[in-house]
Amino acid sequence: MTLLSVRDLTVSYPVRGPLAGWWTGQKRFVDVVCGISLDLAEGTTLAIAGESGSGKSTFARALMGLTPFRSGSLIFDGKAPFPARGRPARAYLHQVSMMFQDPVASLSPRRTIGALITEPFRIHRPDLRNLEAEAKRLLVLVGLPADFAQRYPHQISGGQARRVGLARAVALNPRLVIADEPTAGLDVSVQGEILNLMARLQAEQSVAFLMITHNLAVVRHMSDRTAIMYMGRIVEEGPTDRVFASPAHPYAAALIAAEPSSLPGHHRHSAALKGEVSSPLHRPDGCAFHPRCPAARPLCSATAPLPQVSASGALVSCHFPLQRTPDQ
Amino acid sequence: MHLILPALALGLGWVGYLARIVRASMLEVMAAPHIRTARAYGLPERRIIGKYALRIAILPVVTLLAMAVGGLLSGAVLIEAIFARPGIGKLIVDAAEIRNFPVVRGGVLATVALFVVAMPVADLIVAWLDPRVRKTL
Amino acid sequence: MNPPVLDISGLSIRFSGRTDPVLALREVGLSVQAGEIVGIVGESGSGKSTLALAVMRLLATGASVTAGSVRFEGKDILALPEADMRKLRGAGMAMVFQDPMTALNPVLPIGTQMMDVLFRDPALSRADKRARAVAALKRVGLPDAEQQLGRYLFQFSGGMRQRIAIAMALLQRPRLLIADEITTALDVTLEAQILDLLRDLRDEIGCSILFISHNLGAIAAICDRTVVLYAGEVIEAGPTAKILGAARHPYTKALLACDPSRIEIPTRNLPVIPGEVPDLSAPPKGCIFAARCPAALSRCVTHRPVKSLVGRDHSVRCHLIEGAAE
Amino acid sequence: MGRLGLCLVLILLVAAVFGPWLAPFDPFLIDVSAKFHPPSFPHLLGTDNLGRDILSRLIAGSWIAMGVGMSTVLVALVLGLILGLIAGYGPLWLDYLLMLVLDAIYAVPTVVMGLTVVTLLGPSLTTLMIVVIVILVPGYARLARTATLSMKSEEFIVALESLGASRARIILVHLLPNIAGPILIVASMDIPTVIALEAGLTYLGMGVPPPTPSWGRILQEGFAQIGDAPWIILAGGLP
Repeated sequence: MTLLSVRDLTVSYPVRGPLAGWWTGQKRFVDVVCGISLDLAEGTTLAIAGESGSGKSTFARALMGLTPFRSGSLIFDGKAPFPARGRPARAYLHQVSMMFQDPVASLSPRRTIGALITEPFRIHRPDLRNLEAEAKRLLVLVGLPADFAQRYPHQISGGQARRVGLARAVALNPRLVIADEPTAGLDVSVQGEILNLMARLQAEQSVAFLMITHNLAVVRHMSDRTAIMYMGRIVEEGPTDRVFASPAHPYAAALIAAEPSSLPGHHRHSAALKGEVSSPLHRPDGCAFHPRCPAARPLCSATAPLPQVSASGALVSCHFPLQRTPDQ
Repeated sequence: MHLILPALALGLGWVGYLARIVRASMLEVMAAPHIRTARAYGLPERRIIGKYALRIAILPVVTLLAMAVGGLLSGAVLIEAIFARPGIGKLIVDAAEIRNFPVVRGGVLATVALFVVAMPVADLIVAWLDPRVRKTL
Repeated sequence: MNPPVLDISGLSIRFSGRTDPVLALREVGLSVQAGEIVGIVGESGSGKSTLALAVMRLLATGASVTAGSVRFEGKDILALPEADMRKLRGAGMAMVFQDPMTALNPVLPIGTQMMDVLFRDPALSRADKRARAVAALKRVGLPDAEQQLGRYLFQFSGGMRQRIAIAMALLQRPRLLIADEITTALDVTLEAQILDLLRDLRDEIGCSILFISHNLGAIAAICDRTVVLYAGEVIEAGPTAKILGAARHPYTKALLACDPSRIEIPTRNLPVIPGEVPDLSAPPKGCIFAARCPAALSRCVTHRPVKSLVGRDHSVRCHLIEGAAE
Repeated sequence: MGRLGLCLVLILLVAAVFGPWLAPFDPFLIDVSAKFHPPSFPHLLGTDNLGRDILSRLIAGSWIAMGVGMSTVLVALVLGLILGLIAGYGPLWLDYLLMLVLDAIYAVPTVVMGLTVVTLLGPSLTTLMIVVIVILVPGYARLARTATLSMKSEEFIVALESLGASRARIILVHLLPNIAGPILIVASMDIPTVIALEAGLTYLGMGVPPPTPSWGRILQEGFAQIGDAPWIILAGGLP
């Protein structure tokens, strides 16, 4: 069953102040996320990967109502939680929560871990009295010792802060957790611990995850579906195994080919992608990827491609999607 | 010549205050990673302090100085009374004592106008020093 | 054979502050030959950055070298007067930091900062310095280098910023380049470009590179030799192919097993190394990894293993290896 | 530096609390025969034109100084913090409105403000305190607003918004403890300034009416006799 359904979501940021905008006559706003549509089924994981600055984090923030979106719609569990203006309905934030990129910075520095992980109850369940027991339950759930409730955020390590962030995100048994780079900056062992924990919570409580990451190995292991973003648009979206086995969009293919591996003898194909990422201020006409695309043709610089179903069953926005050749 | 003593009396109080602020923000800037980078290129300490750190450390002081213009005018009243200088502050106080309200209004308007001009000037100086602020103008 | 560009031996560093003194590095030894790229891999907190800063002699106050030596082209730089050390920085050895957004000055144009790096050369005119800066920016692949000189850091994207930082480090053609986690914040395509760039620059300038990273994939891509650091100690060092292909130390093996990019079949139960990194204010008496080691013997807890050679240029600090060698 | 300041404040505090027991004479006792006594025993700091003991008057004045200093700073601090937090975290229009009003207050010279309030309410200790509070609040509010603005985009505040926390909860439970520290330090450093301000305003005739022994009044009275009895003004300026 579809839990979250996003249609044509667009987020714009001001790039200069009103004074400078008027003075130079240049446009003041730039589309960081432009027209994203996707669906997320209950209890599954969708990973969004792509270059740095492609609007992944902005998209995540827009879903939480932290950044207003200019246009588009969002349906969660059959309802539209966002009013015409302002913050989303409380009931929505009760069922959707977020894990932040910087785990220590996302915790109030002067509150104890115990107070921090029970914060969701204080906000949504003021009737709840036994917060200490809840704190204990959550700490055990994410594998931290119970005496951590008395500590302060600066007294714990990055990996432990991730666990605290996860504990807080799942405190209210949400149906959807948006995880922004949940393993950035972690060592492989700690990264594994966090990911295993997320997988276990999904299995036990049927939480859906929308995971943003640029670690493709994590995507490959953890997600049911994968979306690849380039300059604010999803260029390819489909079942993870198919997207990895035969990417149809040239950017997705370049990204997957560039995945590093520590296995000796592994050669990655970084030569495929040359040139600079264009600035969203000067978005190329037609397909945004055409200046860097090895397979660009005249049509690509003229018209923007519409999403179509590729040979592998993924949705791809490309005029000339790659075909999987036997020798590859 | 006769202005030196009142000016000193008025200004000295601010020296310690500003020194404390500059010191605090200088300490903060000198601990920043980009100062470490400048050192990693062997730049002379004098240039690091004068060119790389001061430009950032001075920013809060500019705003503060603009706000001080108002404070200085108020403080001036006291100093003017003690040193018997016929300044705008003394003018206002004397006028108020004899209920000469048009003069009070005029004096207040003049000082407020000075303050009102000082703030945007400070904002412009900050924008000139800090390119990141320029962007939001 | 020429003396190594960088030769560190028995280096121990202690942090003292308000809390108990922390023994951040203990008897660390490594060497970098001319034109070689040496990788340092380890978890966060293993002392990688401390090691880099010690080489530059830029350790924060409170950190002190308690033993050992750092030799740069034969000179003991820990004994060098500060003025001579300053001359070495930038020209002899240069460092690129992890986050260029905070590591470069936010309120000065990048051109000014680059030209300032060349302050030492009185023979260079302003126009010469400008030309050198433009050439360096072009070399790292920044388009319209001429126009970029007047722009500020915040006007560039993450990948461009990192390239500017590299261009700056290469202005004086240093003999040693220290790169501290420079690809961590970048996505894989940008990372691949930066790694290619580093390799090309090494071939072109002939400088040695000390490449610090916790990303095993990046290490595999460019390093000739690799040093594995765990909790402030070198536990294994050798040619990269050997370290990644035939690791001998249990920690290195466990670390490689955890790398999700090595696991072909997708799984939601990834391997982990159980236990915690030891408290470095009171490091264990025996092997530093003993508490988490699946194959620990009783003497691992009581006696510190010595470094033993297990192949050409491949050394391991482990009791199990000593036993095998006997 | 800071420790020295703390010692001075402590001395003042002791003088203020134990004043009646410490003072060698009654600060109100007029003894015309002993007027203009230079500093000597038993009048350690001399006497004034009415023969009152200056040391005793100073000690008695310290109660007013401390009372006015601490209580006004405290009230101004609370008001300033609340206004600054609201301006910094509230809606943009409210920020503009509050800052406009506060800047306007700030722009009016202290003395004129004092004059206005005194004319409205008549000179008294209460009037003096109100004047000082009105003068202090804009400064604290601006500090609190700046700190709030820089903290507003911190990840932990964004995280709280993502949990659906209300504005009031974020301001009171999470922002306040984080911004209060530096402002408290500024406020505690302001106590001596406020005491000086009280002295200054009283000196200009806008503060505590005679014969109450406030420091400003001692200064003012001493100023009249600076030629005959310079010790009065020196002693008055001592604190």
